Amino acid sequence: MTPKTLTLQDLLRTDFAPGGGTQEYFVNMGPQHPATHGVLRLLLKLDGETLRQVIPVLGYIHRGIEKICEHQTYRQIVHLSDRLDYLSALANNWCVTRVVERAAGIETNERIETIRTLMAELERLQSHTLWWGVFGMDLGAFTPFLHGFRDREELTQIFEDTIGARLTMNYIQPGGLLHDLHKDFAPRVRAWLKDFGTKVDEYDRMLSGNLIAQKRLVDIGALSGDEALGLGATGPVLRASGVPWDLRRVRPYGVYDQLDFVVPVGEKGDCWDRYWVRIEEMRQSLALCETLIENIPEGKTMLVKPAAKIRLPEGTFYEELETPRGIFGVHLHSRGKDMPWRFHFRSPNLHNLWCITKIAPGARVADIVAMLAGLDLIVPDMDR
Amino acid sequence: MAVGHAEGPGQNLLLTRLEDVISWARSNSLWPLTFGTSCCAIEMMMASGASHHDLARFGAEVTRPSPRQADLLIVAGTIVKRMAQPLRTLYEQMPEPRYVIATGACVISGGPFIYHSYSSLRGVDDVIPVDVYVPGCPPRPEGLFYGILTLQRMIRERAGLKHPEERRAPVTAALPEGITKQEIQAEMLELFEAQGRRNVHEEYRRTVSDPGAKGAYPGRGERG
Amino acid sequence: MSWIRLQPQKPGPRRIGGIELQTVSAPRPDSDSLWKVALGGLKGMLGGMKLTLGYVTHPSKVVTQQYPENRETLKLPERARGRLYFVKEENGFHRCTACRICERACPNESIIIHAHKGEVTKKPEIDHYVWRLDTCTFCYACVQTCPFDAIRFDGRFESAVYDRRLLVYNLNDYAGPHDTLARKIEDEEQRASCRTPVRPYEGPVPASGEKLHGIEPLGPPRGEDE
Amino acid sequence: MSDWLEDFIAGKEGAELLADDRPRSLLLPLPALIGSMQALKAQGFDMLNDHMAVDNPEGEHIRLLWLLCSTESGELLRVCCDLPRQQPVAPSLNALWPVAEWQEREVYDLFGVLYSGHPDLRRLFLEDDWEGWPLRKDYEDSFILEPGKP
Repeated sequence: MTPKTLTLQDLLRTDFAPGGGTQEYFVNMGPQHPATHGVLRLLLKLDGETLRQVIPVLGYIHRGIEKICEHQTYRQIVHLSDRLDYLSALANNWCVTRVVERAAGIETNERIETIRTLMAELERLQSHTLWWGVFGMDLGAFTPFLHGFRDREELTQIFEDTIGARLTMNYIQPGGLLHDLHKDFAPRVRAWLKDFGTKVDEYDRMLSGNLIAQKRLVDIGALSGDEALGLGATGPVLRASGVPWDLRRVRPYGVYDQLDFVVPVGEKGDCWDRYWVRIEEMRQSLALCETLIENIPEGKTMLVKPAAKIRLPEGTFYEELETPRGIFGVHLHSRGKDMPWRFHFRSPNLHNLWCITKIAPGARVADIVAMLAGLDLIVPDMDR
Repeated sequence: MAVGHAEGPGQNLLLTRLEDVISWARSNSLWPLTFGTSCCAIEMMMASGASHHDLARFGAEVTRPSPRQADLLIVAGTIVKRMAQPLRTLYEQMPEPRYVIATGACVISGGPFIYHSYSSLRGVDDVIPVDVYVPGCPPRPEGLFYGILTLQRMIRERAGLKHPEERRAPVTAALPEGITKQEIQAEMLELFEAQGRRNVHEEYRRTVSDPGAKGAYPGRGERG
Repeated sequence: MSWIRLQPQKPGPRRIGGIELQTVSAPRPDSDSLWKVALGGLKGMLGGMKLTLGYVTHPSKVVTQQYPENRETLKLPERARGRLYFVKEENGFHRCTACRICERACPNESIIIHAHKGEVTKKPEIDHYVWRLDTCTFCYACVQTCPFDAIRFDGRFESAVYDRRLLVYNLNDYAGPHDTLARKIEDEEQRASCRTPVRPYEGPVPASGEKLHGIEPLGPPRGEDE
Repeated sequence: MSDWLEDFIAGKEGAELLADDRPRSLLLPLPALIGSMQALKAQGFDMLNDHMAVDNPEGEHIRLLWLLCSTESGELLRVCCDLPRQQPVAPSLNALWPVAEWQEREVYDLFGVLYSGHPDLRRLFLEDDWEGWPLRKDYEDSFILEPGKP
């Protein structure tokens, strides 16, 4: 009697996957993985090389900031917001400041608002240069990392001149700014902006024009506008999907209503669009900064005594603004004390993250790195 | 400072010299693990990868994503309860001899999250032994370099070939500015006396001669 | 040459959120034939390499700073937040009135003030101004709120140590009245005697012997040579 | 701003406009929640911007807040709903806005609010075996360090 022969397909069908088909298995990505930029853990359900499902597991850096905020005065909360999305620390500061100022009825002057806008735009450039460098590194090109970080470092030093800190600024505070601008600030920023104009073109030559990079980005991880809205995505991720939702234009704050810029949008919402939207945003921010730096009015930079206690009336307040990664919002529930009853952050990264559950299934496992890099996630902001 | 275990019994000149060479080589080829959880990780990246600071000048630019290939763990960013277990696993996967630098207030003591937080660890030395503490929030890249230079000094002066696991914590080697070793030692003796221990000096000497004695060193966590 | 500098497409107004705003759309990189793909890939790679290698011939563009070697010349911004210090007058007196405003402003109790009522001056005088570098977040609130300009930050950043318990500092070098208070004491001898010297480092049990949160008292160093 | 909102709540029992000015807030009774949310989505509120909860131990209730945003009109609207503190159960809005799935998991994680019809109600940030709901005001944990108490 001849022995029964089997093929590999039979084996897979019979022994491992009783329902037929190939076997699905789970692979852990993170919490310590160089491409997750921190401690994000993704459970990937794979069928061979194909992704079937992505389950994000959060909480590896959940520090309970919202609980700590309930025990801090409004001025102290500003410094905690630095530690959420540390690459847009100034925008976070500004949002907390805005909600407190709005609730307390503090009026600011034109100089303060202009400097805040300028700083936020510079930080957008700083954040995008870092993203660009890391994006290149995630795709396997190390040179962008060096270039992006080089340009970022110069901007960091400019910030350090004025603010005194490199990353966690605590600069925009209720009632004004921590310091006035340093005397070298304007000339240094002008020189940097002039220099950076050529650098963005360099970026384009180096990575955007690179066919290998294009091949890894185009048509990978497409997300339609309706899906992005339903998933709560904001910022460049939403705009890349074709929805030009930019709070700087839709609901202007600071001095954005006096500025003119266009909103870059994508069409398909794939990784390429997300990449290009950010590159184009750099160019727009560059032009904004060039306008702003020439038009800083005179005035005081701190209107409230720093040691003065801020008490807010009872009520729930909300403010939101556009950080480099999307809409950062602050809910403040006050009971009339000098500390909030409940403080809640609407973090853009937490909402952008869920796009990965939509765009990843069906793609190859190697593409998930490009998708993650395109979403530009900051994990401590998600976990809070 | 005395070098290695040169004055210990049973050690000859050749071995001592070899130890020196190996320690020197070790200290100049630290391979850090790419491990960062939050803000300090950005400054660590600025220090290690970016061109302005460039960690490569210390032979430590080969950041490795795998703990099996790394011997320096720079803990950059808050560690919460949930991350403590993976961190310990990472540490245990690293080959000996391994070194740990704790950067930033969160890692050293909990920093901004020390009070009222239900999940942040208050000091990573509850989980893994730490060799060098670099304060800052986050420390500037030069500050991290100083930490790495401090670690290199520790490796050159302390880690022995015969006792790779016994990495004695030289409390009094890197001192804050304006403070002498004698001041610290006097402080310790005073503390011992204040605790009402008998034979203070003898106890002090015993703990020095027998570093492994249980309860001799009221430090946090184990060393090794 | 569309792959070198991708121009935005279809500029035009779009309506969203009740307003009209100007938008531009992303270009789609296209690559049809295999030859074009191969040539484009090569060109893209060479372009990148040319840029990178350009730094070899332009060493002035190299930005690396030689940190440990340039310690003497390294100039930090004057507003850099590295280490907190007590401002001292010319006569050696500090300015701290022990008003505790900085202690209250500190978000995580990194500043602990121990004060007593002076025998001569009958006003609060500082015993120990404890600053915990291990928890300090450098938010600048203490310096910002200090009404007397008694504390400031400087740029000293070389603070790495082997033991976290060494990161607790006493900022004052004497216990006693601040400058303005001391000037009111007319007797020269009395003024000198009201200053009790304080060691710059008194361990993590700095003033009253109480333990600080999360920090064990300093024991003998393990394995330290005598 | 049109007063469509007043027309909107006119037919609903127990619904009221809260005095908060920015953004406008609408307090709905629990039974009317799902229907109103469906109507609001049809009204053009296509973004569920955020979802959070506020604990109110004196009033023995937990207030849920949804922040809706319309990309058509640019309008923000806050919808509130009070739940009993002992048995907080709310309907899941997952079918209307997919992002609600994760926002609700966060509120469940930190406040212990249960959502009926939720496909995957797990803790979001904390471990599955964590006890208690940390952002409730009466949460007690021996791990938490209070300043001034060594």
